[in-house]
Amino acid sequence: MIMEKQVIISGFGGQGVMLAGELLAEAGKTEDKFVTFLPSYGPEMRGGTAYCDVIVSDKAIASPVISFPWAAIILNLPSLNKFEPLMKKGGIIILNKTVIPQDVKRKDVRVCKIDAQTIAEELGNEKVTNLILLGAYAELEKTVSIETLKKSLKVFLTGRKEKLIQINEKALDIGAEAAKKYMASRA
Amino acid sequence: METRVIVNEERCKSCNLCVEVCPKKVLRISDRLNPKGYRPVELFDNEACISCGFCYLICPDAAIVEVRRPVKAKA
Amino acid sequence: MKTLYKVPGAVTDCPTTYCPGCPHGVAHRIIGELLDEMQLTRKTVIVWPVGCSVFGYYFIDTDAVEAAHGRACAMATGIKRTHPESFVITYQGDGDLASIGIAETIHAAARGERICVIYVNNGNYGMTGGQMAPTTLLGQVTTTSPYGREAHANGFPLKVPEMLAVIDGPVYIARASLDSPKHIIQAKKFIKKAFKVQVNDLGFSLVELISSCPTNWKMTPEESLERIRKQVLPVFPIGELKVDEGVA
Amino acid sequence: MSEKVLMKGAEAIAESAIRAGCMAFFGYPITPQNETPEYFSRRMPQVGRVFLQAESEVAAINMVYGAACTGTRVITTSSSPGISLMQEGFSYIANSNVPCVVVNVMRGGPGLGDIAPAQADYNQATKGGGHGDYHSIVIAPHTVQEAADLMFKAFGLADKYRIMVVMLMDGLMGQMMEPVEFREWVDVKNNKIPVWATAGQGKRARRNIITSLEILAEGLEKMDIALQEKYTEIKSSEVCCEEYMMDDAEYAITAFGTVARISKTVVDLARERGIKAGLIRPVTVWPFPEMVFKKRAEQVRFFFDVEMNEGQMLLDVRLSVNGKKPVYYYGRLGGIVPSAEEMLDELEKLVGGKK
Repeated sequence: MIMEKQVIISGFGGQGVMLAGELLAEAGKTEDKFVTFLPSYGPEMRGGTAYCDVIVSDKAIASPVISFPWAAIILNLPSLNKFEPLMKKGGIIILNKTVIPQDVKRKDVRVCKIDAQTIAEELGNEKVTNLILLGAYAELEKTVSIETLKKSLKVFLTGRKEKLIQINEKALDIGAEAAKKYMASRA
Repeated sequence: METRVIVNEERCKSCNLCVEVCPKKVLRISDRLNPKGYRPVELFDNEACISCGFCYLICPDAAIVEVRRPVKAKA
Repeated sequence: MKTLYKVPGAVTDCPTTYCPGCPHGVAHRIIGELLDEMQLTRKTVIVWPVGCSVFGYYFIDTDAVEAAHGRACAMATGIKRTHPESFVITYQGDGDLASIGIAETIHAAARGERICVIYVNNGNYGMTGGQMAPTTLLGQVTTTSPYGREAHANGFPLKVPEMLAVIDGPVYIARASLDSPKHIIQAKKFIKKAFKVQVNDLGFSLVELISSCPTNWKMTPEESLERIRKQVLPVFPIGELKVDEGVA
Repeated sequence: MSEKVLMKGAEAIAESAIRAGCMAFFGYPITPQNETPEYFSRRMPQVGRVFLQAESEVAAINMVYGAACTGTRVITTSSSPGISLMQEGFSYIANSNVPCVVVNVMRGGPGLGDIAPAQADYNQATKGGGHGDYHSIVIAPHTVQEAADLMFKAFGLADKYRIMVVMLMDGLMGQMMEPVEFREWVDVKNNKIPVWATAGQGKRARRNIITSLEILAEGLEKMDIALQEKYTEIKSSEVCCEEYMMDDAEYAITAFGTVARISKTVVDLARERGIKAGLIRPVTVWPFPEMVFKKRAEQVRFFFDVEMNEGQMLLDVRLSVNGKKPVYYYGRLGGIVPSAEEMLDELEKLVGGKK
C-alpha cells in the first residue's frame, strides 16, 4: 500500500515550527521518499502564528497544500483551535501539553500529550520543544526513522549552531520515549 | 499620590527603550503579560520619578500615554 | 497634577504593526503632536507609499492616500496643486524616497512644491526583510550585501538632504535623529519649521529622520540606537542644511 | 546516494539559472520573491558573476536590456507591481530582438494588492503587457524541480530566438521546499560574444546597432512582420503541454502552475469517486497549446478551467476549443489558493448537472 503522510506543524513564530518541518522533509528526502514543505506565516514579522504543511510520500506528490491533515504537531492553543476541526478521522494530534492543558474534543482522532516544554527546560534549552514533539511524531507514525532525523540535523545546524546538535538529538530520543510511554499508559 | 507616568499596557511591546533612557531608573518591565504576549513596562517608584518625559519621548508605541508633575500646593 | 506630555489626538488607538523598538512610532507621534498643536489635522492629507509605514493611515488620524512605491511626491503634487488649501505631507522610507522615488523627490523639490516630506532613513529595506538600501553604510551587511556594502560594487550611501540643499526649489532642508530624547525634541523642532513653511506657502521642505531597524540589524532596540550614535550619525550628520529667508 | 537537495523554489531557480550560465542578475526588492535576489547576491560573487541591486524595477529591466544587447545570459526576478514597472523595457527588448529571462512571482492585485499567491498577470504576460505587437515566451512550472529544469530551457529558448522568456510563478511555488536535482553546469569559460551583439566592434567587419526605432512606417512594418514570423516559428515548434490521465478522460480540468498541481489531486480524488477526469496543463502558456485542446474537444464532455484569477487563461481555452464543447470556469481571487476539495465539489456539481 502506498504511504502518504500529511502533517501540519503549528505554533507561534519563534517556536521552531519551520525548522521541525524542514527537518522532517529533509529526513524524508534522505530516505528517498517524495516530500514537500510549504510554510505559511501570519502577517506580523514577529510573534505571529506560523505553521507548515509537510507531506512525505512513496509516490509523486500532487498538491502540496493540506486541507485535512492526517497528523498535527501542535505547539500552542490557537493552533489546536485552528486544526482540530480539520483533522482526518483516525489521524493523530501531538500536543505540547505544557502550553495546552485542555483536552481535545474530537473523539475520532488519536491524541498524544507530551509535556514538551517542561522536558525541554529540564534538558536545558526551551527551544528544543519542537524536536521533542517531532521525535514523538516519528515514533508513533514511523514516517521517517529517528536515526534519519538525527542525521538530517547536520544539514541545518552548521557553524556556530553545530554545538546544538547533541541536545537536539537527545530531544528527539526523549520525545520518542515519552510518546511510547504515553501510548502504553493509554492502552 | 497620583502616578506620574501613565502606561497603556495593551500598547506596550516590551522594547525596553524607556527603561533604558530613564535617568532615575524608576521604570521596569513587569511580570504581567498583555494580550499580545508582551510584558508591559511599569513605574515602580513614583516618588523618585522626576517627570522628565524621556520615557514618553522615546516610546515608539504611544504606550507611555501621559507624563505629569505634581503641582505644589501654595502655602 | 500638571500634564507635561500626552499622546496627541491625531494618533489613533490602533496599535502599530512595527517591530518592538522601531522608531517609526516616534515619528508618527511627533507628526500627530504638531498636527494637533498647529490645528492642521482636519486639512491634512498624508501620502503613505510602500515601506514598513505602508499602513500608516491606520495610525495617524487624517485623510490619507496610498502611493505606489516611490511615487509619493508626485501624488502629493497632484493633491496640492488641485487643492492648495490642504496640508500635504509625504511619509517615506529611504528605499522609497532615495532609491525608486529619487526622481520624483528631486523634481518635486526643484519645482518648489508646497509639500512637506518626512524622510525616515533606517539604512535598509525593512519591510521586505532587510535588503541593501541607497543609505546602507559601507561595510554594512544586509541580505543583498551579504559580504558587506562595498563602494566599488554598490556605490556610496546617498545623502539626500545634502543633494537637495544645493538646488533652488527647497526652502527648508534638515536632518534629525530619533536615537535619544534630546534628538527627538530637536526633530520635532525641525519638523515644526518644515510644517510652517507649508502653512506660510513658502515652498518645499524635507526633514530626514535617522532611524533604526532592530529586527533587520539583528540588534536589541537599545543596541540599534547606540549604533545610530556610533556609526550612522558620523556619516549622516544632523542639523539644518538649508534655511531660506522667512523660515520661522 | 541521491544528489537531491531540499530547497525553496525561490532559491532553486536562482541556483539553476547560475548553472544554466546566467552571468548577471539585476533586480529590485519586492515581496514575495526576495529569497531569489538574496540567493543571487550570495552566489554570484562566489562564481565571479554580476549581482546588482538597481534603484528601481525600471532601472533593473533596462540594465537587463543593456546586458542582453551584449549577448550575455541575464536575468531579473520580480513580482506583479514590479513587473508592471518593467513593461516599458519588455517592449523595447521585444523589438530589439535580444534574449533575457524574467521571473514573475505573481501576487494578488491590482495595485498594491497583497503578497499572497495569484495568477492574475496571465494576460499581461501572454498578451504583451507593454505597447506594440509583441509576445514573449511564457512558461509556467508547477513543481520546484520543473522550475529548476525549465530555467535551463528558458535560457536556451531566449538565446535560440533572441527573445524574452517569462517564467510565471507564485509565492507558493517560491516558498515551497522540495528535493531538487540540478543539471550539470553550462560551461561558460569559452563564452563568445554573438555576432549580432553590441560589445564593441573588435574584429567584426561591420558595427552593430541595436534599436527598436524605425521612423519610416514601411520600414517598421517590415520589422513587425519579421517579429511575427519569429512568433509563428515559435508557435509551431515550442509548444509544451502536459496531459495527466487524459487517455480515457471524459472531463478535462485545465490549469497552469500551482493550480495545475492541485488539480492533479483533484483528478485522483475524482477518479476515486468514479468520475473520469483528466488534466491538461499548459507548460508554455504562450505559445498556447491550442492543438491539444482542439484534439481533446473531440473526446471530453466538457472542459473545466481553474485559475487564481478571474478567468484569464479561460479565454485562450475557449478560443482553442472554439465552441465544440462547453468550457466552465472556477477561480479564486485576491491571493486565495483554491483547495482540491472545493475544486472537486465544483467539478461534481458540473458532472451531476451534465450527465
